[in-house]
Amino acid sequence: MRLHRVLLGTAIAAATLLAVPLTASAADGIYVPLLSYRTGPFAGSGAPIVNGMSDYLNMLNERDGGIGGVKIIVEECETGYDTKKGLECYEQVKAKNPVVLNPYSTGITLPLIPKAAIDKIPILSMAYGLSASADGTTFPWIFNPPATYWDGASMFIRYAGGKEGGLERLKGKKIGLVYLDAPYGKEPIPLLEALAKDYGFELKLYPVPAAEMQNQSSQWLNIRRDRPDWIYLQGFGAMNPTAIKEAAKINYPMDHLIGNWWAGNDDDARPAGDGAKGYLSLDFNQVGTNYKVIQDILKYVVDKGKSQTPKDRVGENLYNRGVLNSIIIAEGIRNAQKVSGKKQITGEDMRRGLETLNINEARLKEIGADGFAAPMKVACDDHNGHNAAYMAKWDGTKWVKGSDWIEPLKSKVRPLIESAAKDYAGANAGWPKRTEPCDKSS
Amino acid sequence: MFYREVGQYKTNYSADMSVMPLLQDRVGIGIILFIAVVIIPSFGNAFFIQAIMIPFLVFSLAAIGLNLLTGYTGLLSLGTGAFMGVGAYACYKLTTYFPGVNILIWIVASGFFSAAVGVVFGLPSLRIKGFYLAVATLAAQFFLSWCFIRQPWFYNYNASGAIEVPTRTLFGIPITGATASDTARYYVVLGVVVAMTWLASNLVHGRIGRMWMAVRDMDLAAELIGIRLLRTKLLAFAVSSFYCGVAGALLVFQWYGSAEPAVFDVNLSFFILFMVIIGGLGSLTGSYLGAALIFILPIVLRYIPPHLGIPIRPATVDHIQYMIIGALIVLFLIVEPNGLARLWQIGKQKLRVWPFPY
Amino acid sequence: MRAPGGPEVSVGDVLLSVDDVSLSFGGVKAVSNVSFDIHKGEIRAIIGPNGAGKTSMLNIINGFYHPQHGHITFKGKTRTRMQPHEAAYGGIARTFQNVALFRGMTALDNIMAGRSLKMHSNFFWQLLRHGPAMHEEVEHRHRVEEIIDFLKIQEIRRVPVGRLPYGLQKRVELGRALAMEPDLLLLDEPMAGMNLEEKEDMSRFVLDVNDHYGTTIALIEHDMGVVMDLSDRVVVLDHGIKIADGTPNEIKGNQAVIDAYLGVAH
Amino acid sequence: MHLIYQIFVDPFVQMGSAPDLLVQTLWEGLVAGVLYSLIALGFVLIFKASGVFNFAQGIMVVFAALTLVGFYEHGVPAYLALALTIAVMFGLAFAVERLMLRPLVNQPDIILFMATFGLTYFLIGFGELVFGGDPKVMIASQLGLPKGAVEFKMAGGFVSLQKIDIAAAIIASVMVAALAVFFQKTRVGRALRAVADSHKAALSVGISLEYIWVIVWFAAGLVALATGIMWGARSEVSFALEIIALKALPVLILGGFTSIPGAIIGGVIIGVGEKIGEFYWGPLLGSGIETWLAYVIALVFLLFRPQGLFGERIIERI
Repeated sequence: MRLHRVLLGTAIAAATLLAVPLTASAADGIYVPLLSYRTGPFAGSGAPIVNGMSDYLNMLNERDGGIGGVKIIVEECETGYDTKKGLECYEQVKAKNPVVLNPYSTGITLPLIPKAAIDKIPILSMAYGLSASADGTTFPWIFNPPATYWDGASMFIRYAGGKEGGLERLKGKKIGLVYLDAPYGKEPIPLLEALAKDYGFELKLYPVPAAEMQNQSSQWLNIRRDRPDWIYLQGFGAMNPTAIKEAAKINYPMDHLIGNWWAGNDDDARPAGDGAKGYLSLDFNQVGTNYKVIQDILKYVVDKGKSQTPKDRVGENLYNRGVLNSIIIAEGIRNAQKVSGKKQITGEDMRRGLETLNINEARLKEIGADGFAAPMKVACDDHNGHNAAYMAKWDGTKWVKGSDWIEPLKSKVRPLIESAAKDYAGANAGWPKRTEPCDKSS
Repeated sequence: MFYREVGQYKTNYSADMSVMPLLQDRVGIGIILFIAVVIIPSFGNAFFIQAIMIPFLVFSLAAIGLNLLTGYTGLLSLGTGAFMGVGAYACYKLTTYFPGVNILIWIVASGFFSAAVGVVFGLPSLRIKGFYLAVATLAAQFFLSWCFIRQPWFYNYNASGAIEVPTRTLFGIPITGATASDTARYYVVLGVVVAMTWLASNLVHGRIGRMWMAVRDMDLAAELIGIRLLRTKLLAFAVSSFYCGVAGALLVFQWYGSAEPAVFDVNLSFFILFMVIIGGLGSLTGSYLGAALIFILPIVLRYIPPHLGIPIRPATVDHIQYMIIGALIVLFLIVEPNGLARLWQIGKQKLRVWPFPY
Repeated sequence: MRAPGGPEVSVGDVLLSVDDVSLSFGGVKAVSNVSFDIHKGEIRAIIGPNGAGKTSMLNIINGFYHPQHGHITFKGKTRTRMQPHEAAYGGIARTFQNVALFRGMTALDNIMAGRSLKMHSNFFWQLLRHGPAMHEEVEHRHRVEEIIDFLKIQEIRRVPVGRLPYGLQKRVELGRALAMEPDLLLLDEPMAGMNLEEKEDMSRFVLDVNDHYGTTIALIEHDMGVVMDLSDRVVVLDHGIKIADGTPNEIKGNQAVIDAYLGVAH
Repeated sequence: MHLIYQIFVDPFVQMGSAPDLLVQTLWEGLVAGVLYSLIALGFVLIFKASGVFNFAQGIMVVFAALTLVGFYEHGVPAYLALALTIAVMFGLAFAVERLMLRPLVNQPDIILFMATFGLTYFLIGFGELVFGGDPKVMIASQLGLPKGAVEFKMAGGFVSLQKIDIAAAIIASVMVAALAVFFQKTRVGRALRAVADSHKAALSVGISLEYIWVIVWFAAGLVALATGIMWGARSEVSFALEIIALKALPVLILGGFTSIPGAIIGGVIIGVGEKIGEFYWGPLLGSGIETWLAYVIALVFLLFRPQGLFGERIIERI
């Protein structure tokens, strides 16, 4: 009978697998899959993000009955931040012709970049993934607004320069980069190296191996030895709180420790508590609930119990970032409907919609996100926009605005992007030339 | 009833010593191959081929590799992931240096590099045994992953720090890179895996296989009948790593299409080890069964609730799935410590005597 | 591989001689200053009470232990440190006190494994299992089947030895040793734990091996009856010291031996 | 020539020039080492008594810490939460013995090893299901563990010892001492040693294996809890902590799978060794070497002493 059990199991397995395509027939509506990571070592940042994303889209369904009268079909696929599962999710959702995909992991984004053009599914990696993919002429299907990691690093330099009294004052200063030793963490290095040459500061690198995320004493001993004047933290998950605690341990001045926008989770600063007071993190979305869009989410979704977000965590930094991500999706869809004249749009239309994306002050007001984020504009050749961000400051219990909007050093970033894009296309023999025509921005 | 060797007399030793003496087995393999070569590509959808069959075959190959080392030679290794990594990175370096040469050649050639690395890290196996050796192989795992991350030479100094797969063709048909069709990738993987499985089964049925098993069962006695321990163990490491290396190359070039170093971390090693142990130590069939159970079962579990229309969050499914897998592993070990392969044997036995209980 | 071949030894000459060999573990002396020799074609018994150092003696002869002092001369070649597999190539085979078979393998494979050192087809033919490799397999299978017939274990060919009864395991182990076509066969208590019938079978096998294959045999055995019947010459060890050496009849009458067995004088 | 200088001279010059950093590095290494030893201790306890290579030790650390914080977050006062967690760990030990070890008794080691993988998976799923995957803040201060640091000037620089680390060191030593007493003096402890030597023998003199196994798994659970609290306090309580457990493996090779003092001393050697190596020699190799340095140290060591620092000698006879 053991045999029978095995046979039965195999039968069920086979049946289920062959049944998978059946679900592929998405009902009438715009299918927006969300790759989530509510599990695994990075769940801490994954959960709020995907909560924000789904809540906003559901809010649109509840409030306006979708976009342009078409319901949005929101479906999560759990990746656990594991590339293997991510690819499986991709294959699964691909069958249901999604209009856009948010991989939410650099590891998953990289393999999807070449696939996007083939499968005609735009990839929206909001301020993560491959910086070079901001070059629309090489990567027509990849979008990473509002800013690339390189913009982020340049904003950090700009901010530091400002505090020192002018970028030229950075000459001879030591600037440290504490980063997760993985492609994600390494992203800012090329730009910082370039800027180090231009402004004559010394760049010190402190890689933190993934396995040592919570065991960083050696890196911070090095920092204590080198005494860098400023530190940029390109960390993730459990690495950030550890780094902040270690910084506090060696009495590093918190207002000189600046995290990129993925080092701005409430869970990152909270464990260090008062020790983290004054810690700064780049940010391109505002924190808190006193924005109409967040209020609507509370009103139509959370209070109606149609969300899995605990009410007290609505308005947290990464939650709001999720919301912003969905705003971009929604605006993209709206644009797509405009340029294509169709209600039920395809991935192809969505690509055009995103390429003509232009969320200006007025538009932000309309969607109730007045001052919630900086205006952003994406163009055919520029899939990022290199938009402004600001410094969020940890006051010991929550994030507060720590600076005005900071524009990136676009003149420095852009050339690097283009050359990097060229390298990428060169390295990947047979990289397709852009054939997609450009719509003019709306 | 169905599975009778009665009347199948062997009149000479070579026939008697063939890998599959029984007609039924040969027919069975024939059917399986037919399904794999004809049915699946023509009826399986993209998801089935790209997300299930290709990974399944890749993992099976890796599992066979580890099984040759752990199952046949009795050397427990936790470095599989790294050895697969060596294969992948070797293949990447080779094809970027010599884009002209056919990628298939490089995929196979990459195996030799991981074999060499495997031999180096296999050297301690003469003095170290059991779990001590297992932990020692972790040194390989962590050192190699460190190389992939910290030494830019491995990923050609590119900005992303990951390796990307260029498009390469076979007879003008792209078989790697994004433009390669699922079917094309599938056939390449299938071809390589089937061929290497055949070679492996030849190996384990012959003198070398006997020497490996002798070392596994009682290394001292093996030495006293004239088997050189170090040589035999190193050969096992080399062949095993070769298989893992090719599997790694296939993983990146035929499945992922791009990989960051984290892909080859220690978890991959554990993953493959599960397959080998659950599938059955010292059985090639077991390697396939193990890969199927460990890799495909979670996917199935994931899709069952939506099909039954159970409103349950993906994350929760994921959690429960972990619990089920964990529980199943323990259960399997309790029910049949010798793995699925043994269950398979029992199954065949039952078929032999069917319809009678015994 | 360097197999210590040496000049061919003809019947009656000294095949192996042990000269003044001592071995000790830490403080414990297992063997001290023992010398004896084994003539080609004879059956040589090594006896003595428990802990007399008999098994250690065999372990020294086939290179598993290395004596601190003294040396071994085999086929006219003298060596102090020899690796077990060198011994095997030299033509020394061995069975063990507590059976040392490859439990996971079938009887057939166990005996085939015994022929590993006689098979030389290269790795790549092995991969293909064709040409030389297959030819070799078949040829050696013939030899192995002869041994299987000789030991009358046809019906258990394909049974994993782990499942066999003790008596049969001993027989398979003998088969594995014979498969090596040794010049010198070391048998460590081949009849231990056997009933009378099995003992008689085993004794017959030992004798047959001796005159059928002309193999020189050194055996350790406790059953005096068996020893006296089988062996041409007997060497007696006690507490690692050689106390007697001679034909069975001489040994029978030897006072020292009797004392040792009766435990007099200590 | 320059390289030789960098390898053999420069690091020592640095040590001399900034003794405060040297002391700090040694201290950090010591603390890390102590925590490695704690995890290794968990392994050793179980391996000694049941021959099981318990891969689940790492997840037990996470699980224990999560349970503790979880209770607290549900309004249970800290110390009560601690007590409850201890109870849970006992329950776990009991369940493991009943559902996993007993049915698998007399199976080969690798099978039991594999079973602990199953346990790991189960605990990951269960833990995330119950407590959620998001990281939590360890309730160190609520448990009366000290905060802040003691700093003292030294050779122009300063050395700062985190009070929590000091506490960790003290607690670890206390636990080890307690275990030592437990093993040497109590009846159960002696029984345990007997089991370690030979299961059959133990059975024959009427020692119940089940009972012993529950005890050791419970002990390992307590060790895991301590580790979880300490490490959780250093960063946060999240599933990423599980990775740290792998650090205990080289410690095991170094110390031997069956030796408690081995685990402690091995841990300290590894901890200090890797920190010093990373800090002074890491930059030469492009840093990050501490991920494997420990293993290489252990491996090289192993080639000369296959049974580890204090492990029993393996005598092969035939």
